[in-house]
Parts: sequence; C-alpha cells; structure tokens
Amino acid sequence: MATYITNEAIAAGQRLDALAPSHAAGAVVSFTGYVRDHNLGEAVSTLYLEHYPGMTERALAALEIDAYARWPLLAVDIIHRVGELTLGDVIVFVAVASAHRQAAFEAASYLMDQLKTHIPLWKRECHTASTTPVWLIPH
Amino acid sequence: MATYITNEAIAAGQRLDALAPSHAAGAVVSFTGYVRDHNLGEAVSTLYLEHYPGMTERALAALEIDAYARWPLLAVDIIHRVGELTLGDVIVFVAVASAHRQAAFEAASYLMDQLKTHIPLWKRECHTASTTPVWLIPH
Amino acid sequence: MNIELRLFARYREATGVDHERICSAAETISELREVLLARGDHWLVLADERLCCARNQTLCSLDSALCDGDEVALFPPMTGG
Amino acid sequence: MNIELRLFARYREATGVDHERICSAAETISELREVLLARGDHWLVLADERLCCARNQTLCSLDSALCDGDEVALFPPMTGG
Repeated sequence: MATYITNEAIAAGQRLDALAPSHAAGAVVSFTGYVRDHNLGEAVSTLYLEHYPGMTERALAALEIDAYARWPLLAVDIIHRVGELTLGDVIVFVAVASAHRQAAFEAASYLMDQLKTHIPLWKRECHTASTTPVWLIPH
Repeated sequence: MATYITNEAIAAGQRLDALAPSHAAGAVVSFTGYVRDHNLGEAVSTLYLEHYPGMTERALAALEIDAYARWPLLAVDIIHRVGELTLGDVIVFVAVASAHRQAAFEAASYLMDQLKTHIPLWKRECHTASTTPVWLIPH
Repeated sequence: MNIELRLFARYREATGVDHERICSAAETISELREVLLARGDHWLVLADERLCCARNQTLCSLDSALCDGDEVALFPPMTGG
Repeated sequence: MNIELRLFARYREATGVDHERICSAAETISELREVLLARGDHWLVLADERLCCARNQTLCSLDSALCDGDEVALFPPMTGG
C-alpha cells in the first residue's frame, strides 16, 4: 500500500497488520531486515545508509509496478530506512498480499533481490574494532 | 520462539515484532494466512478448522526441530488457529529469523508446505450459496 | 487387542464417531479398516483411497502393525496452513 | 553542454564533491568520466571497474549519450536491502 524512504524507525508489525487490504487476500509474506551485530566476520556497531533523493523514490515506484505486473498481487509495501541506524533497527520492510501463497513468497523474494542491486542505496558500516567506517561492496 | 495451536485471534504484527530475538538476526520472513472471501470459485462466509489435539502439538514441535536442522535459524514461530473463523481472521502465522535472507525465505516457505500436508488440521468451509458446509480436499 | 480408534473431519461426521475403544484381532491398520468397513453404510467413507492414518500420534502407512493399547487415527488428507 | 553531476557514497567521500555543475564537450558518460579522471588523485576513485551510472535518475550504461541539462550520477554498486 506504500513505497517510501524514511529517516524514522519502521514499525514492521503495524505495517504487517495494516497490509491485508481486503478479504480477497489469503496470503501475506513479509521480509524485515535488521541491523546485525556482525557482517563478514566484523563486529558492527552502527550503520549509515545513503541514498539518491528523487531517484530512490522513482526506482521504488517502478519496482512496485514491476511486481504487480509479474504476480497477481493485492498490496505491496516497500519501506526503506536511510540515515544513521543502530543495532537492531529495521533497515527495510517489504510485504506483499496475494490470494495465493506462492505468488506472495516469490514476489517478496524478488523485491528483496531488486532492492539489493537496483535501488540507489549504499551502506557504510562502523566496526567496533576500527574508527574508519567501511562502505559495503556487493559480492 | 513458539509453536502452538490456539482458539484465539492471532496478533500477527505483535508476533513479528517479538521475533527478532537478538542482534544476530538480519532477516525475518513471515507468512500470515487469512480467511479469504472466495475459494475455487465459491464465495466463502466462514471457515471451521478441526485438529487432532495432542498429535498437532507434537507434529508442530517436530516441524520446528526439522526446520532448525535444515537452516541456520535463530527463531521460529508457528501459530495455527483452530475452531470457528470468519472472513479476514488470521488462520496461520509462521515467521523465521536468520542471519541471512535466503535461509529465512526458504525456511518460511518450507514450513508452510509442511503445514499444508503433514500437520493434522482440516478445513471445512461454509459457502454463501449453500447451507451445507464442505470439507476441503487438497489438489 | 485393545485399540483406541479416533476419526477426524469428514470421517468423523459421516460415521458419527470421534473416538471409540475397539477390541479386535486386526494385526495391521489395513485390517482394522476392513473390520470397520464391514459395519456398513456410514462406514464406507473409510474406503476413501486417500485415507491417511497415524499410530500413536505419528503418521504411518496402512500396513503398520498394531500393538495392544495403540491409538489409531484415520483421517482424510490434511488441509492446514 | 551543461551537466549536473552527482556523486554518491565512496565516490562522494573520496572527491569531496556531492554535486557540481559541469560545462563539458563530453558526448557520453564514459567521456565525462575521462574528463573527471584527468582532474587527478582524488578523482581516481572513478576508475572503479564496477562504477555504475544513472542519467536523469534512471540507471544506464556508460556509453549513454548526453544531452544539455542532463543530470548524471556516478556511484558504486548499490547495497540496499
């Protein structure tokens, strides 16, 4: 029902409950991504998320349309946090509602794949063992 | 963190927020199943869920152990409603937490597949067009 | 042998039985099913070729051997989730 | 041609530039990148072989042609999600 970028904490549970939009939806699949305390063997203390204002919103809106075109979805939620985050904060919340469960699982997984590689967002980590922040590089 | 059968409404959003158990979890995938207003072309009014008390709980506990053995999971939630349900009610809530997203998606999808076929639960629908309830038959 | 029989869903409704203690010489669940089918009309629902069963609350096959005191459940394919 | 250049993440930090209006004869994003690399040390970060780019806020390839007034963004591989 929404696609946006935010500096504020994301209330994943509230979003989940708000998603089932009609009695036609049998299945809601959600993904919630949290700031983890480790990454690639390094202990993480904080995470900074940079984005490209304007393009990010356009890319998310296009991604939502793309998902509706690929699966028979009844609702889509894509919310991405930016700015300074700390351990346990929600980075991203994605949820989709569909009449059927397979479409919902596939679409949620697809949206996460696309978010990782096609939306202008960049993560910079602070490690507890170092004072120099590190920009993440995809494999 | 819990596996149980209940006659009460399931608070999916609350369960989702409660699941991320530690700062080691980067990914939480949830599935929420709702009573839909239609099934196989019939308009549905209510749904009754029967189960096998004792065996259901054992089978769910075994399923949880099975999931932990197959994927590196940090938390598993499997909650299934039984009794009389109405449109929009949550039938089932499944959520898993893992350090990584692929394991979380795979495990949640697997748990739903198993719930559909290996846990002693049976659905009986009332259709708006008929006074005779119909037991569902898997394809 | 004493067997604790349990029926669920459609089978329970058709037979009117959800729970019954049976004393039988049946040595497998399949044989027990034959005994029940012989009871007549209401019990023919158990001829269902998709019938599933559990012995002592664990899914099993119809040719599972029975022991005295076993709990045997017969039910249609499960439809949870 | 006037180009609105934007840099993000590691490129922004290394060059100290997040946003700059450039007047250049470059006809493609690739040519614009060469112009920037020639500025010296701090700009060598743009030699990154995994450099990505967008023209007017849409992902594109480095050989995309430029038009007057285009907004061109250069950035490392994205790491959202």
